[in-house]
Amino acid sequence: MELVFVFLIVGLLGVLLLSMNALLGPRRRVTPVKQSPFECGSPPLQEGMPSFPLKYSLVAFIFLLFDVEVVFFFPWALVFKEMRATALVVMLAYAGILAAGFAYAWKKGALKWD
Amino acid sequence: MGLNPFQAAWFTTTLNSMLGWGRKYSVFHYPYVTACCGMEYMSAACAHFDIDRFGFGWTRFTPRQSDLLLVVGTICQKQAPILRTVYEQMCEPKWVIAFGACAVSGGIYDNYAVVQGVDRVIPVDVFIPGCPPRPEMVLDSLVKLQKKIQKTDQDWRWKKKATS
Amino acid sequence: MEEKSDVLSDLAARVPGAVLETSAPLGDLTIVIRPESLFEVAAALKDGPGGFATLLDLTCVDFPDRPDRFEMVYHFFALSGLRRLRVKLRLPASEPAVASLTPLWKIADWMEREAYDLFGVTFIGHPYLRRLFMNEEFVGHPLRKDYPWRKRQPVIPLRTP
Amino acid sequence: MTRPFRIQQNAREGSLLVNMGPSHPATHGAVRIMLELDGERILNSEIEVGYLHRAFEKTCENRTYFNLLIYTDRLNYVSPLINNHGYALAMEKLLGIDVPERAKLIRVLLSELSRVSDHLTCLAAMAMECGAFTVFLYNMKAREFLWDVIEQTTGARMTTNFIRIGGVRADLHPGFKEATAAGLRETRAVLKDVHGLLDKNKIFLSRTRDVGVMSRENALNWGWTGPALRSTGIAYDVRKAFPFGAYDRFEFEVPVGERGDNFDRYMVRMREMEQSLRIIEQVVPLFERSCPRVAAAGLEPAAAVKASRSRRQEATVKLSPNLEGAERSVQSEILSSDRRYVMPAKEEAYTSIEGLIAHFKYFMTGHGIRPPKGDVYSAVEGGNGELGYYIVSDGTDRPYRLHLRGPCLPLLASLEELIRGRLVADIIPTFGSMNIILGELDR
Repeated sequence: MELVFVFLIVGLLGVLLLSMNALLGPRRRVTPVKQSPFECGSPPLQEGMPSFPLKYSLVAFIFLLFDVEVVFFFPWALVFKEMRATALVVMLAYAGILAAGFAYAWKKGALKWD
Repeated sequence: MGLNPFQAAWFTTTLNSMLGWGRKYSVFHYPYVTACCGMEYMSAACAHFDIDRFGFGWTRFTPRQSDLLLVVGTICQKQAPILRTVYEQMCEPKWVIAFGACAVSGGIYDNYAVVQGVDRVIPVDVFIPGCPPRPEMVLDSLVKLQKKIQKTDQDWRWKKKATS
Repeated sequence: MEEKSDVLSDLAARVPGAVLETSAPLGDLTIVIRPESLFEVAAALKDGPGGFATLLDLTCVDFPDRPDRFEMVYHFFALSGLRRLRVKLRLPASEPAVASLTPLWKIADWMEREAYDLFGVTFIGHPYLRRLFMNEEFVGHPLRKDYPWRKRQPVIPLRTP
Repeated sequence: MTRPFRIQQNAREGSLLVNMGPSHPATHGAVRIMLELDGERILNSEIEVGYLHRAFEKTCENRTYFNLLIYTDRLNYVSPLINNHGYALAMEKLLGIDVPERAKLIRVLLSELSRVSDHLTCLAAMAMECGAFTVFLYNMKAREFLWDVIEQTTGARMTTNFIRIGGVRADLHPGFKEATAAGLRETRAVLKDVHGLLDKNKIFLSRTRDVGVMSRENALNWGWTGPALRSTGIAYDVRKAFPFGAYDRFEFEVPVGERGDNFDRYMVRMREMEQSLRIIEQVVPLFERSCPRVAAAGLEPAAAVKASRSRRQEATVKLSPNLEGAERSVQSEILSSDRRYVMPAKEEAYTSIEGLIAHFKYFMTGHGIRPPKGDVYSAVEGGNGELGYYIVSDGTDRPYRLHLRGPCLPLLASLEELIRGRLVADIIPTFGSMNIILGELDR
């Protein structure tokens, strides 16, 4: 029964938040100059954006990889007390594989910057 | 069609004054500094005279995040298009303060190179005379701007387009 | 001033016939040279015993009523002897052009662009002769005597407040 | 469309062209740096100036010698009094008049105060742009105390036009000693803090050490002068090389760096501030000897007005010496004795017909200061380097041509060479340490 209330409140909240902008915001005046990128006020020097050097995206991928790996450490740390030895072995294997991946990336020069 | 509740004068005026109150104490300003008034702006913005007491503390150097364009110093002919672009790239609602005699009216530079006043390039809300104006005059102009912000009413999206 | 003479004598030796007049108004040593010999004189000053290693300033003065209208004024500075030298040369009104000093001093690049921008004096051999201060579409050279003081050429159409 | 810039013409394929435009916080408002980037590395850059070209030289050709003094304040607006001093010296050299003793001392005192506030502002901006916001607030606080002294005497905090042709506008304010002492104490405290904050600060060192290095020959070739040239190791200071005013009477060293990078420019400016404070300390005691009577005897102005309501007052009114052009006795100590080029004292102007005519002719167009025909170049050690005035006069009361040798032009022209091949973040400290002031660069 109280499920209905939960859905009701969440739904209302969602609708309210979505419509808040339309309700309170001022009238938007969209002009072509407003759309153009802000380059300290001076006219842009070239049309469009050239391709970004690859090294930026490479660093991002590697970071994402190891960031997700760290997420799995948290539940492991909580439950470590009960399953002492097995938890350690499992986590070592898990971290070992990822460390191997990291060493591979390092040797391949993914982290070399300039 | 009949007078729906949103159109009722009472509702919009309270909403306007509430919005005005909320806006006037947290104005993010973009210091468009070019010349000598910049020195006086520095002393006005820093610890001694401190515009942060009035809520103008946050200097944003991008027009996207600022409500107030503080035009400080002389605007030359070559600078006019830059100023116009920066003004148009600001989000509504936006205000402009002309800081110093050169921004107000070209000041002592009445020659081929200087625009005689910023209001020839963009609409200006508050003018601060003085070359350079004393920091107290700057604080006074901020208070005047706050009164103006309190009184400007919001052009609501759901309201019929009253003005052009 | 004895060292004045050795600078001039060395100059006369290296670049014969270049120096037209020499004078020292208010103590500033000044020489007037022929416009074509500017580059040799500047090179001689830079490498000569005078040791004028710095091009302090380069400017132009407009005398509309004189036959040679534009007078270019160069200030050189010798750090070793703490001496300043003013070199003047006169250019005709029709098409004022003089050799560029950018190969000798890197700062001459901007100073010549400024003289070109405000006076219209062209510099032969300048890598990138473009207006320094005014915008590209500006018509005329503002610091000439015949350019009116308040003739504005707005870059964008200005609005009446 | 405007003709494409050089950087656009020979931009390499796939490199990013971006504007570090005129209204950028680090470019002090009006310099446009066009960068060609490969990722973060700068391949090529081009600088566009002229956004603050206020036609100073054309305006001076249409103003009399006396009136254009206000324009000299706005050249290097961070140290306005040094510009006044430079212009006044150039005119006195052209006119061939000399300045009394006390006026020279007042000029040295105010110029040094202005130089310290110039360096404080420059280092404040440079440190803030490198992230040290505290240094910005400390320096601004110290500058307020120095500006109090300047405001007390000249009446304005920044645009003073106090140093006139032939001397100074008025005598020092009677309370200048305490104000100067407070200013010195405050500045010394701030300097000690900033030394502690920045000198061995790892972030500041890695941002400024060996960044923007300039060799000596290259600096001379670029025409560098002032703290930037001294940071490369060449001890050239116009106050020592061509002593003007009363500078030869005070002993002060010329601090010199060794590698010519940003950190040396920072350190030279910090040392130079201490030297300027030393000069101020040597100047202040000299004022007693030159003019023991600080305020003229007589009735207080307010008391005189109240007393004169009841009956005529015979006693002379005691006027503060800081009042402009008050009595002949005060006037003779602060303005040169050559009557042709100096405004007569108010006492003469209001009591004798000759004084009135002299006052009228001094300000009448066509009659004021009319120097002899000829040209003169005279330079002064400004905040950023050699600030030279080249004045051509044709005998009328308006300069035929007045050209300013701005020390900032060579500094900015060499920026392209200093930042080529470095990262984008290196532009900010390099630009900040050179203290580019657009007022004297664009003129």
